[in-house]
Amino acid sequence: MSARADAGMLAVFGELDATVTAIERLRALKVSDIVVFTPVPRHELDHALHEPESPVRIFTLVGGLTGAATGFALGTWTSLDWPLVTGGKPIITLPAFVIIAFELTILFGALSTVAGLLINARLPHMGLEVIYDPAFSAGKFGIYAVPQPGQGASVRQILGDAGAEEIRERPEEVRVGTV
Amino acid sequence: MERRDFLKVVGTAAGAGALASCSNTGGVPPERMLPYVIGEPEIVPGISTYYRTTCRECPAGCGMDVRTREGRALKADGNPLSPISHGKLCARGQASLHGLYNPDRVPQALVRQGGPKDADPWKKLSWDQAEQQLADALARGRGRAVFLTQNYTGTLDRLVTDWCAALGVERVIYDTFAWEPVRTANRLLFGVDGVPVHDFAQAEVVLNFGADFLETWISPVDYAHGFVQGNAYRAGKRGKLYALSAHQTLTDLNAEEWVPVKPGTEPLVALAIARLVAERAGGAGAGAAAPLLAGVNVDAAAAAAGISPEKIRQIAQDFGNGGRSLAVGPGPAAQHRNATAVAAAVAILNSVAGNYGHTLSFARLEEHAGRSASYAQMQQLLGRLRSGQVQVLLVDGPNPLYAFPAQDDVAGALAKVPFIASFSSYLDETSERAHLLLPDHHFLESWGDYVPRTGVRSIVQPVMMPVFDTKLKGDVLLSVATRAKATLPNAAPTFYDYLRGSWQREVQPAAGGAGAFEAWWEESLKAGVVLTAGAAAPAGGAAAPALQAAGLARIRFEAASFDAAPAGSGESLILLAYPSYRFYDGRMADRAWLQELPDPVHKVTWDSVLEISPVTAKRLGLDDGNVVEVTTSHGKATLPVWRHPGMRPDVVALQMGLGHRGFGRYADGRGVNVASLLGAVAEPESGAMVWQQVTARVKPTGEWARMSMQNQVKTESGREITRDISLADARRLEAGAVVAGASAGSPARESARERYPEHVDVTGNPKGKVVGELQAAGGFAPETVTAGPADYPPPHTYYGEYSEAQPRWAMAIDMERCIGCSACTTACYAENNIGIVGPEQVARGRHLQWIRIERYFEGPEAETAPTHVNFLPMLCQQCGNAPCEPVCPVYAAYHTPDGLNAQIYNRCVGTRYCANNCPYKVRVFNWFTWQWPEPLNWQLNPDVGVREKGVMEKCTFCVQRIRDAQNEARLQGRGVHDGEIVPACAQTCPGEAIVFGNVKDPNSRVAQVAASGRGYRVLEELNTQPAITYLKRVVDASEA
Amino acid sequence: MGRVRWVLLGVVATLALAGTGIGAAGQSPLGGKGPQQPIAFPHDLHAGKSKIPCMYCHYSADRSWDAGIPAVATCAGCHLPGGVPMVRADRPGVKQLAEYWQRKLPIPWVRIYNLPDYVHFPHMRHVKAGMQCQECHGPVETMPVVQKVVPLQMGWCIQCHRKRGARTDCFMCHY
Amino acid sequence: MATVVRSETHPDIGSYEDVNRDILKLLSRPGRGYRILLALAIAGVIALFTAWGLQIVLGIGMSGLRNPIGWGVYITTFVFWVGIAHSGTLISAILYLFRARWRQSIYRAAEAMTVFAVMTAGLFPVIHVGRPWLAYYLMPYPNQRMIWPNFRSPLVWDVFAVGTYFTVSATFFYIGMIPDLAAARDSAIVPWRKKLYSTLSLGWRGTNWEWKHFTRAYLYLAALATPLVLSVHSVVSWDFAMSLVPGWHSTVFAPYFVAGAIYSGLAMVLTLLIPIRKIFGLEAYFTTRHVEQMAKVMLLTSLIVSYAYLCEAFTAWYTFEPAEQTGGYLMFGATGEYWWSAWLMLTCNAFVPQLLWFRQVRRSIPAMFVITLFVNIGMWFERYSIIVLSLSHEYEPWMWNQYRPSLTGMIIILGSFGWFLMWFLLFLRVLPAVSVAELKEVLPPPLRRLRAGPATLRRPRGGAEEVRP
Repeated sequence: MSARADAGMLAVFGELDATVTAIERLRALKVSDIVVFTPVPRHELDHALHEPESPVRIFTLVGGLTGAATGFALGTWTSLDWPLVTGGKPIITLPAFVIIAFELTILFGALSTVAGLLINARLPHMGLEVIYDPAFSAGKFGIYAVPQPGQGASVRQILGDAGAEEIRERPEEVRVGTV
Repeated sequence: MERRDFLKVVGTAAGAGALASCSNTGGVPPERMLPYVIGEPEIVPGISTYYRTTCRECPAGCGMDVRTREGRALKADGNPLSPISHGKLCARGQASLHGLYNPDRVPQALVRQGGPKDADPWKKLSWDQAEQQLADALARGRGRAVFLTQNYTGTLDRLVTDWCAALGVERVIYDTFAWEPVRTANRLLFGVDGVPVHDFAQAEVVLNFGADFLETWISPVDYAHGFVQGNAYRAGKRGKLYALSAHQTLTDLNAEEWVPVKPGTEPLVALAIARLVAERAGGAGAGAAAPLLAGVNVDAAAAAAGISPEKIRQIAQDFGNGGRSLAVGPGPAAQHRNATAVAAAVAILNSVAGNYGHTLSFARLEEHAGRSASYAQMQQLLGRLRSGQVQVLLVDGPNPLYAFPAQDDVAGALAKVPFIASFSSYLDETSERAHLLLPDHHFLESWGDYVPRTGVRSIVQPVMMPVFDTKLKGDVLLSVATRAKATLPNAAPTFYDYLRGSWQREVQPAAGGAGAFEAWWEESLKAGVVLTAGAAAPAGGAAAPALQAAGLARIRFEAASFDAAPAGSGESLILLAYPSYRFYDGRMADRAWLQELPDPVHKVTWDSVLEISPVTAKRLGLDDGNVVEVTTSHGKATLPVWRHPGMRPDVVALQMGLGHRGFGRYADGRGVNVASLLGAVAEPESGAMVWQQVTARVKPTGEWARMSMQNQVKTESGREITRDISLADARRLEAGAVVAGASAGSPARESARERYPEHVDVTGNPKGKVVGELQAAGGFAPETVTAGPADYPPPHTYYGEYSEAQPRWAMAIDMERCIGCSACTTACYAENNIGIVGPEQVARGRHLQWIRIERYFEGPEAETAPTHVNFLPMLCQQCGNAPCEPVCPVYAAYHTPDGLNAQIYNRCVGTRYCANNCPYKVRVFNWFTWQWPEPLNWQLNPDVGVREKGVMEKCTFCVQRIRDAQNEARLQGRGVHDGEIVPACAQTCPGEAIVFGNVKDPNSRVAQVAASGRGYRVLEELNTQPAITYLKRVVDASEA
Repeated sequence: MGRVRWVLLGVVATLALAGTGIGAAGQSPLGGKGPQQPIAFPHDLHAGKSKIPCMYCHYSADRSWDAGIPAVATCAGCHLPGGVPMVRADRPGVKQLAEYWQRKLPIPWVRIYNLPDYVHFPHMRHVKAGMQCQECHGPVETMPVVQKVVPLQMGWCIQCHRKRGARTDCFMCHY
Repeated sequence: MATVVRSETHPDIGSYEDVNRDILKLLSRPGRGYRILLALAIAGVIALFTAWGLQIVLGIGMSGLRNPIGWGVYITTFVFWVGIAHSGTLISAILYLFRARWRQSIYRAAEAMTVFAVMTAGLFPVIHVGRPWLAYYLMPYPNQRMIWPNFRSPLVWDVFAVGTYFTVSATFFYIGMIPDLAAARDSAIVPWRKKLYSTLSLGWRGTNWEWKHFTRAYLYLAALATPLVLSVHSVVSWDFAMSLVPGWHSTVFAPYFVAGAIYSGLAMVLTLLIPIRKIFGLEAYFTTRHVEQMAKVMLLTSLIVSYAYLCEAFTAWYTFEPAEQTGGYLMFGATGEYWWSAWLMLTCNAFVPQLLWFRQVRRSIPAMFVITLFVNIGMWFERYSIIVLSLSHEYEPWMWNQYRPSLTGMIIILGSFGWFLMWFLLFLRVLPAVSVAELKEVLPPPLRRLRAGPATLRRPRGGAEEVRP
């Protein structure tokens, strides 16, 4: 059991607005170490958390540009490496390479988007003991908050008032997939 | 002989290497290399050796060059020194290698031990035993023995004659095509039992009465070569061939004008023409025939022949300008009950036109054509066999059991002979009845000589060790003579020595050969042919022989009669049997190359078809492939029809050569033997077999057979694949003029001209104003392609090895000189290891021809009555902007720096995209891995890979020859000369229609020919920039 | 632990890929000894010690596509002049040779350098271009048993052609 | 009483938990019908590979192809399956970007169909080539031969386009499924399923940052997949349009093919989902409204392809080129030896779908099922007509020929349906066939506010709009 888990508390909510209320109040209390669990992405939660924009788009852009460059480079370089004329066309036939470049733009863009997702969302995250409850994948919302020293009671108060169906102090860390 | 004894070794590259397929499957078990035991200075592994010999596939006797590698014959071509072949060969000559390597050859001496029904009635014999058996049989049958031989001339003929005399054997020479009518007419009219040499090259107008002189008639390669020289357009002139026949053979399809005369009326028509010619010439040359001609009624003749009298007058007008014309005929294709009268009328025609001494002369005879017994004499022989007068029959060549009608009962006659020995190397129908088989060497394994015509001695020499345990017939005869203790004049231990002796005694002095015999002999072997006195045509023409009245009186100049059709339902139509370009009289039917070769006219492979006029077919409700039952008084056959636009509605035609029973896997059971439909009728005067004798009853069966043929269309369907030009335009072009609408002839363009005169110009292209309007409206304008063959590849492709300094290999094909004979196709098969796919696959369109002859009937009613036929050799056009190249995903198709459209087999994955995108459809695909049964695979060219299944292939312009020449030139530190590289198709073309070379060199022949005003490139509107320039056919040769 | 597994998997996959690539880019196994020949012909003694030029036996290398293998008569010319065993007649190989020669049989040599049917290799052009035999066949004069020293794969040909500025047109060799 | 808020699109679904229960129950033990179907599919796969093996050993001539018809039923079927593959990405990516609210319940199955259809399509070029053991020559990779593929060839474009399409659509399919796999993981009982879903869900917990990156990544993937889906069939159409073959080299081909692909893809989705809906009792998830929406898109695409048919005929006639006129279906198709193929195409693709103008037809599930079957058949014959007709009658009359598919070819084609069906059936039982997470997105979220308020029934327009507490 980690020290962090020691200090935190996990609240389970049945309703969205209750969760949002709890987050906003926790933020007002300057509890910054909050993890929210949700079965469905809801903008209400994002707004409440005031999260910065995801950097995945940078990955997409860089991947796509790399792909385009790779496509043109591949066509051009291989044509020059062993020049073979076909159909009286020039050695470097850019219109044809546009298609290769386009496909590689998409391919590299997509793959680097996935890489961006995995890196930013810290996935895969398997076999580690974490705070989790299977109910979060079914229909429940959850907030795991780590209060700063001395805030424990207030946090508990906020969660309870907001409408938490259950509040677990020092929840047990589990391996997802085993419960 | 000795020096080839050590060739029993397998070359390093030719052996296993050539048999491996395209994919390298690894080297287990290890490949072995067998060295020579004793090296041969003239044989270097990897380098070809050439031997000169004489083709013996038909009696014509063309000189031949055979290429060998590591002791194996690979390719046959014409000997350029031979006046018979001019360095050219027909398809049959090309296919002689398939005779040499035929898998169904008799592998050794065999004796019959069981009845004909036994699974394998043959027992192997050693040659010693076999010769002894023959000697014993001859001793028993002395005085009652007959040696039935083919038509030999030269030293072997001498030996056989002497041998027969010494052993008390009667000799009968027989050839199915014995030209009896021509010989008889010449004998009666001029006292010469022979056939003169015809000089087609000198003839401006030729009248053909059923002689297929481009196919089988007398000396087809020489005649085809000469015909093209005389007939094709050059220097503002063009010859003219009139075909007077009921059915157009390949020869007649080459005619400027086909005159559909009723079968049997040729004597009347020929005499009518002769009368008019004689009248014009004021009676000169008519001589003894003058009274006869005076009695000829032109209108009656025209009416009898079913043609207009004007036509006869027109022909007479054209014919006979002081020995510059020629009338020929008949051949087996017009051998009816009065064929001698045709020949006599033709002779009179030549006589009144003053052609003797100019375009033909008895000073030079076709030696081979004047020797055979007639069919009637053969019938007598059969009668003697039947009556048991013959104890021993030796057969070498003739196959009467196949060639004779059932009425002759050849089988019954043969059954009466106690001992039959055959020298045939193939188990044909007659040999199969033999008791003893003494397989002779193939001529490519033999020593010998041949006298095709006066003054020409052509050498037959072995080009390789025998493939099987066969023995040279001459050696067998000498050995048997020794065993029989018979003494022969000039006897020698082997036939080789006998031959040399004969040449030393006779030929060297006759040829004026100086010096020691050995040196002269070596020289002669290198030349392959020796000319003795009388070989050349006499300068200034020979004296014209006079017509003999006595002979003339014996000939009845009447129309021939035909047997009536048997009673029954169906149409009665006269059955015309005619010789096959591919199979001759049937002796070549066991050659896979020839079976796979589309017939030059009907294009069907591997099978017989009944040719029928489209008019008659329509009446009977028949389409190509519909099966009919043909019944004559003598037999019945069921076969599909093919609608031939070039025949009269009252006839059907059936080609000879197929319908064998036995004779190897490639011939057995394919098609219909025309003899089975005929009766045993000999022409009274000449004794010739009457091929055109019966009227058949033709009845549709309602069935349809998928014929093994490439295509079903007969016309171009509105495309501009072939193009014509009028003589007047051709002349104007030659003078440098720009001829508007010179590319006319396309129905599409013509139709566009008629329908939209305000929008298109005379050429059928949109007018400039229309183009401007199109462009103003944002449309594309048709881009005029101005680049010629030499202007490619374009400079924007120059990079790396691609540079301006590279040649562009190109071809020019003169359609005026293409007679459609398809020898090029077989030559290509031989050179490029093209797979033989068989009838079922051909029927599906899976043939692998790299070069094909497209035959399009032309004219407003092309489907029923064409005005002429265009033959177009279609092969890879090696396009500068090849559509096949950029679509290949793996660069298997690409353009080489020297302008070739390359196909790299080992890179080919087999997407077939290239073939889809080829507008010329010259790419062919290996749908399966094709087989060459041992020893046919010995023929495979080691310089060319063998393609496995899944690989696209096509014409390479014989790149192996290009590379060979380049290597050779490089080793000698020079460039490649113009004319040094000759692709296989160009090499064998009897019309010399194909010219090859570097088109970028303005001095090369190909560049000069391609620059002709008649030049055009097929489908050039697609901007493919083909490297092949076709020269338009010149039509309408009448003075414009 | 999970991450370690993923990393390991990645490393293994990369290695496998690289291995395949190197295998494909490299050559088929050449190592080991050459095959056993019907007569253990020592190239090192003939070409090395006795300094017989290569083209004395492989006589057509400068004029033919094939380098040529010597006729049995060539061997016999030295070892059995006039049919009499003379040079090194006591060696087992020469005795074998004498047997082949007397029975007029070719010696079934095992082929070591073999190109597929679709490759057309002109020996003469390479010899004329001044290449040494050893550049492709290795130091044969030091080999008691000849073995293949080059992969004979296309890339190997091409790298040399490129280095020397020789033609790399596919249709030069493949047709 | 609390307010019961229902989704407009899925009025019969209750809570988030209902979704999990309904969808994940599909993963329980299969019934007898399923097993028979799977056995049939596997039999098809066995037949496919047996026939293919025979064809490899004996030669591609087994396919019935011949000179000059180098492409036949295999390429037809390739294009057919690539076309089928289009609807999945269309529904999941394009409709996602357009925020079409009716996609959620069908997009997973459509995506799966895409992936499996591409897997099926991908077999065919390899089946089709003469030497499939050398098909790797088309891949650009450094090799000892130092030679590369020809990037000018539309077939290499195909390799890139189809390869990219497969990779991207499979990725899209999988990434979108991660939250659902986590849900499946959490409710799984069978050990192998538990293990499988644990592995595949990558330890997804549904935390706020996971969702944040996930939604952005999903959006970008959708944004990339949208041009991709349009490009793939364009590139496939260029296999034909880039050539010189009369009847093929047409500029209309790219939009024509894309429209046709969407058309056939939607038809196939309906053909598959209508029975599934019935068998698995998913009427609440896959409603008549869905069918009607898809029918409208089908009608649109049907009109587009009909227009393309007219264009083809018109341009062929207008060129006044005999090759063009005979090359298309105009002469040899409508009246010639392939008339049946051409008329089948026109009937199924242009005439029958005109019924979709009627609302009653669009909303009739049985009628729609029959119409989609027509469209599936018609679209196969469209490709057959384009490919075979044109190749049979090109510029050179001498090399005209007729093509008849062989038994081997037909077995391989039917086997490919088995191959596709096998994967699809396995998918239905192993992976969540309807998106759990996205369905929850269209449901109104559970709100404390409403629960405490007066008992009224409200139907908000969809569930996607934000609810301020």
